[in-house]
Amino acid sequence: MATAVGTVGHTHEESTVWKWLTTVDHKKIGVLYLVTGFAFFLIGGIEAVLIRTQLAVPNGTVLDAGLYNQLFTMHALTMIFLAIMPMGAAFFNYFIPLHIGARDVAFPRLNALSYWVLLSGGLILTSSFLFGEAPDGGWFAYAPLTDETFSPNKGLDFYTVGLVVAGLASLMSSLNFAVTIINMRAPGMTMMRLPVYMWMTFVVAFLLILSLPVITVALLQLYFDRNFGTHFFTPGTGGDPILWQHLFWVFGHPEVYVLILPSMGIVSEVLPVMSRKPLFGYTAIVMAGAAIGVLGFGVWSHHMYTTGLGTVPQYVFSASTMAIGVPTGVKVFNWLGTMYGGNIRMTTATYYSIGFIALFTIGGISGVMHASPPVDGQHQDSYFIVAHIHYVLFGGAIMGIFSGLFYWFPKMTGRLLDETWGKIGFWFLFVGMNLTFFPMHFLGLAGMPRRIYTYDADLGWDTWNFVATIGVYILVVGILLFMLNVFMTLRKPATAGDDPWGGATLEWATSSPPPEHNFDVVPVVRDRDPLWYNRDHNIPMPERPAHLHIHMPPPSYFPLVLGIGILLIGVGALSSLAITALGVVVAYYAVWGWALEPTE
Amino acid sequence: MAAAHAETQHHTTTGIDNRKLLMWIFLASECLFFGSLISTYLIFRGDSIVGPLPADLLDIPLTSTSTFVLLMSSLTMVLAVFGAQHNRLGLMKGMLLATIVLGLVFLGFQVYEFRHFAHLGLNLGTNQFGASFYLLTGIHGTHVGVGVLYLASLLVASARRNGLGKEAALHVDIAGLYWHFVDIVWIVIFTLIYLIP
Amino acid sequence: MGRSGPGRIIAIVFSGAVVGVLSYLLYLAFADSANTPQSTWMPMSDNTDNIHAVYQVVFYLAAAVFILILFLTLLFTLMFREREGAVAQQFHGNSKLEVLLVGVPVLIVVAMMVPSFKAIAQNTADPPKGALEVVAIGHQWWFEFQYPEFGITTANELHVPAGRAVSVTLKSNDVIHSFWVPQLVGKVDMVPGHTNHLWFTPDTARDEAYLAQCAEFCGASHANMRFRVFVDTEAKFSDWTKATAADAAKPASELAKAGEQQFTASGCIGCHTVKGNPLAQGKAGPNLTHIGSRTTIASGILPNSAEPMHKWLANPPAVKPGSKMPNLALTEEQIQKLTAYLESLK
Amino acid sequence: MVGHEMQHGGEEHPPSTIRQYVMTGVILTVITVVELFLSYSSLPHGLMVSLLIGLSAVKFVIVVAIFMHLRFENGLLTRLFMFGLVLAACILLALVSLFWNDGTDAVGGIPAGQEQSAPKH
Ligand code: HEA
Ligand code: HEA
Ligand code: HEC
Ligand code: CUA
Ligand SMILES: [Cu+2]
Repeated sequence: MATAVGTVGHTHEESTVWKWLTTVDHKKIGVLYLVTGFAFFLIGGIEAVLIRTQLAVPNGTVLDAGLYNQLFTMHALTMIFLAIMPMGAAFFNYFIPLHIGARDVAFPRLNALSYWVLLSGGLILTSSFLFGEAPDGGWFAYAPLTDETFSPNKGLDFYTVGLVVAGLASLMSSLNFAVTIINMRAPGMTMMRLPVYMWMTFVVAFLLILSLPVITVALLQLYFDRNFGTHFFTPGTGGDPILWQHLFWVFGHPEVYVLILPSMGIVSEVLPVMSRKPLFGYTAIVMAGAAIGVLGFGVWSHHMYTTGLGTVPQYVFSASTMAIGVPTGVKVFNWLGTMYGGNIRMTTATYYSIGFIALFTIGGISGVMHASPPVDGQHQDSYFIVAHIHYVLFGGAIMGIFSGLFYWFPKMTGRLLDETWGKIGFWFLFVGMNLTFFPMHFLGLAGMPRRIYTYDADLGWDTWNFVATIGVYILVVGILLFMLNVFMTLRKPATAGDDPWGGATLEWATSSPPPEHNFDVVPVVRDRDPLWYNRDHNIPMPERPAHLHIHMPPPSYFPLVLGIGILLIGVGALSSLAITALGVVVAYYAVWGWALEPTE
Repeated sequence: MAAAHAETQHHTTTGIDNRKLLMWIFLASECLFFGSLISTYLIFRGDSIVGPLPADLLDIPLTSTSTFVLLMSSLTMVLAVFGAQHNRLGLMKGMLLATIVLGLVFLGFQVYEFRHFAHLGLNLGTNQFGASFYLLTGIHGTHVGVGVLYLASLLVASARRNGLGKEAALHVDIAGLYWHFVDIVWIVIFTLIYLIP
Repeated sequence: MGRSGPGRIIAIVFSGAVVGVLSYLLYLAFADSANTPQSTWMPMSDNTDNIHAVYQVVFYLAAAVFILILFLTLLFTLMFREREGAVAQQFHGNSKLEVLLVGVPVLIVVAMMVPSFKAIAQNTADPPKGALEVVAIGHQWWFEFQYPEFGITTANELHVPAGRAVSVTLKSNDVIHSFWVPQLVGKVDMVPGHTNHLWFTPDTARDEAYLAQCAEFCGASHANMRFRVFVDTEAKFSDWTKATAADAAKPASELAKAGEQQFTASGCIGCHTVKGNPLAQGKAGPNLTHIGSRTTIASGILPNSAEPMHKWLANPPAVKPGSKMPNLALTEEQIQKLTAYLESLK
Repeated sequence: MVGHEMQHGGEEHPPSTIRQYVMTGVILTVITVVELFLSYSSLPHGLMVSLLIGLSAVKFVIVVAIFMHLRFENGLLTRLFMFGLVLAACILLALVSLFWNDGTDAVGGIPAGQEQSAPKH
């Protein structure tokens, strides 16, 4: 093991690969998450391209029914659990300590473990394609279709095991982030001085901590139904498929806020900096975020209006669902208020943030439309829903993530992404996205159900389906342009400087990329926008002391070993007990090593 | 776990130790976990189409005994924490051992109960009662088992030392939080499943 | 375009024009889509009238929010984009405005909620007395319809009289399906182990069928699980019930007669019922008593005539992936006989 | 949840003698015995259930407050834990009432042998 790492004298004995495998540095782990998330985004995107190609014309013949069903299921799972959540976690990892003025997260090794476990979950899920048995029951896997009677192959076992493992990873990282934000703040960084992005992270962490256990129980029960003869979700001995739906959506709805809140946080960072003025209504935005988090637990049955929920529950859940539009509206208006009166620098990051406002609003109001149960009777399981989810997920979550990528790329690499190509890419994504997903509103209105691999020509659905397919190819170009941009930029010298945007938050007070210990001197925070406060009050940056004695936790391979143990346990749950037993042994060994390993 | 995590020793914003905070938030998460399992059990109350039903099987005197055992293990656990905090190494070790033993006795009762029920014809797949009962109490039992391992590791680790620092006390303290939580979950389970007819 | 004076007016007009034109084009596209065969915006019963009343409120309110936010976003982008010498105004918020920004959405939400609640109450109320009772059972991947009142069991084509309430009891035989006739009734799921209900009163009789489709993902052929609803006049409906309640027609042609035998010989009787044929009592597949008078076969994915029937019998899973009717490896000759027989079952 | 800073917890201190802990243990045992007694008694069902739930809530609180010494800790921990606990309780109540007042004539609950799944004609 390497010695304690200060600023000086890194011991470079290990190979680069080994360094990445054993790292406990939150920034490196953040990069791992980002790369992994983006790779899965491409996989999910390719699945989407196949789906759209099949649907381009009536009676398409590109895919058969079975493959189509696997693809849309895996598309959703990949995008939600393996692309957006990891990319969100990537920024969390990288920027929580930088934003709150800490040297690392509270539990660096746990952080590394989270990443390896997430990767294991992703590999388990995705490897199902290799066996030709990918899950095919839709991402919410409604029983009893997913029971072993109707889905006898292994697909749904990959689903249960993969999601439990990925969920474990999210639980661990969320616990870590929650503790970090509560406990590791720099002097003066009170909760009400936290950057909005940190607040959204905080809410997301709690959403996950409190909703993941519910889905874990549901997945366990499904696993038992499929493998141990129970009937939780099948009528066989008195079970009830509706229970699955409740448990899934008790998790599922908070989950959608897990996907959107990080992007809302990013937009709340980018807009003030680019408008060169403080965020409009900080307290309101924070409160709205918390309100969304709390309300988000009380609306789950809006996914179940058509199941025969009964009159009173329909009243209750439609009221609570619509009510969520109010705090969300507060956010939208406050972003507009932030732009108002500004001197907005039109960078690519700004483009994406403004795009976010427009597109997310479209998705949000279609959400409020189907919050009305009678209307949902016409929307549910139609393409109107598909339009809604992609406006909030692509127009919202992905747009926000791209905004963050352009905004923080210089901090992470010391290099500014090319603005011209960035903007061209933005227009491809913006136009492509609208061309793909807006027509789905029309299709929904014309009564096209979702999850159909084929449709007839005489239903008036062909034009808009064709347009939507054109749209996705434009999206592909946009994504390729972005990748090219990153690739070209990484080959150029690092010239961005520490603070290219004139940022307000602490990450801009350190070098780009930041040193392993983040800050030479942990800054004292006097205001919500600490750097602007210091600038306006002529408070100089603290001097770098002549002797730095900062002990950072040494790298450790135990997280990786424990991750492998958990992967083996998961693989064993899909194949044989022997592998699980091996996994338990490996994990137990790793836990001991972990506990006894010196951390100084 | 056993040894010190120096990585998290430094001063914290709230003055609460990171690991303690982590444990408490984790326990909040566990509330939801057991909440969902208990919900399942309650929802399926009376939904079993074929027997055996709870009334045919549940043996209240027996389970009261094991409940008492678990309750006492909470007492010994708290005394172990007390010992650790007041630098009474012997008390701590003894009480940890007692807790472990009581935990094992509880598990023994549970194994006996499961085998007995299986003998009387209740399996996972028999009816809703079987499925939700075994899942809930089984997962609780797993928690007890993990707790036993956790405490045993602490005991082994403390055997190598003869003094106790604040750090070690904290480890026992945190393990205690976990142990007590598993105990209060049982309090709820015992009332809802066994006592309420 | 600037933040004061004429520049500001140009910005406002420009943004207004862009958003206005965009909204108008979108409106045209929506209107166009509302005019398609399976449209959800063509209420033809009391149930969908109730829905439509809410839908319009919700739709236009949503449109208003859409237009407003898009307009403001575009306007602020134009007005406040970076410019030489400009200075950003430093303010942190505005409490009065915040209250307004909470108040207005609350009003919008209430305006959506009130009609929604009304429609929920209407559509989940008990059906009126004297409603026609229908039991609809979802199967992978076809719909079974029973009329207890008339002793009828049929599949995939529902006949109802205009002006009389139809009360549908929804069940499922395997996985979850959903009963949805966009122009007649909003969807309600068919959940195994549960019994759901819905009811609607069709406005007027028409010859053309209402298109409908299973709306809950139910496995391989979810896309191929469609059905039709015929709204008949009272007289036509009563003729239909009489004809459908009767035993199957006896095959007339030689070929058809041979087909009847083949029907037994090939084991079709194990899965299909043909009323009047004591051997054919199977329940796994649709009741074929009057298959010949239906307009479509295989849950609405093929028109009903000799050629598609031939195609179906030759290899059902090829027509409908995963179909629970196996490929029975029938010879060309057998298929011809069977087709003749089935088409004669008027 | 974490609206403002909490530097130090309450003024009270955890029990400082073994005796106090043992006493707590005794109280818990007594409550358990009372509960047991109740469950065999012939009180009206509703009353008995409320009493039992009430008593086990008391036990719950005692263990959390004293054995887990939450009472003597920083109030933040209480709030964090209570948030999870209350949420779990709310969801439990909501789910159970949704199922017990199910509007769809669920088959579950019908006496054994009557109807299993959708009738097969
Ligand atoms: C990022 C993810 C995300 C987000 C943020 C949301 C946000 C919302 N969603 Fe959505 N939703 C999904 C992802 C998301 N959803 C997914 C993936 C599904 C489908 C799952 C599946 O079936 O596969 C789904 C499905 C779904 C349904 C079920 C549809 C069905 O299957 O029948 C409903 C029903 O109520 C709904 C409602 C809402 C509402 C009311 C919001 C609100 O939070 C939106 C609030 C935002 C606004 C309202 C806009 C801004 C506000 C203003 C400008 C103020 C003024 C406006 C008003 C007062 C109206 N969503
Ligand atoms: C985060 C979530 C997310 C994201 C980002 C997307 C992105 C996209 N989605 Fe997806 N989608 C869902 C979540 C998401 N989706 C969910 C939850 C469902 C419901 C599933 C269900 O019913 O269970 C769904 C369902 C869904 C459907 C409905 C399927 C059906 O019901 O039958 C469709 C159909 O068009 C679709 C299309 C698309 C498209 C075209 C994109 C595009 O935006 C994708 C754009 C990305 C790319 C185009 C990638 C670029 C790729 C390259 C550049 C490759 C080249 C590189 C190499 C070869 C190295 N999605
Ligand atoms: C194993 C059971 C089984 C057997 C044997 C079987 N069928 Fe079927 N049949 C079905 C099922 C199930 C369907 C519904 C398929 C669907 O629509 O997805 C069906 C559908 C049909 C249909 C279309 C009905 C409709 O409502 O549109 C016809 C016609 C038909 N079968 C004829 C036959 C003939 C002729 C034979 C014998 C040669 C036969 N079936 C043998 C199960 C069977
Ligand atoms: Cu039946 Cu979809
Ligand atoms: Cu939702």
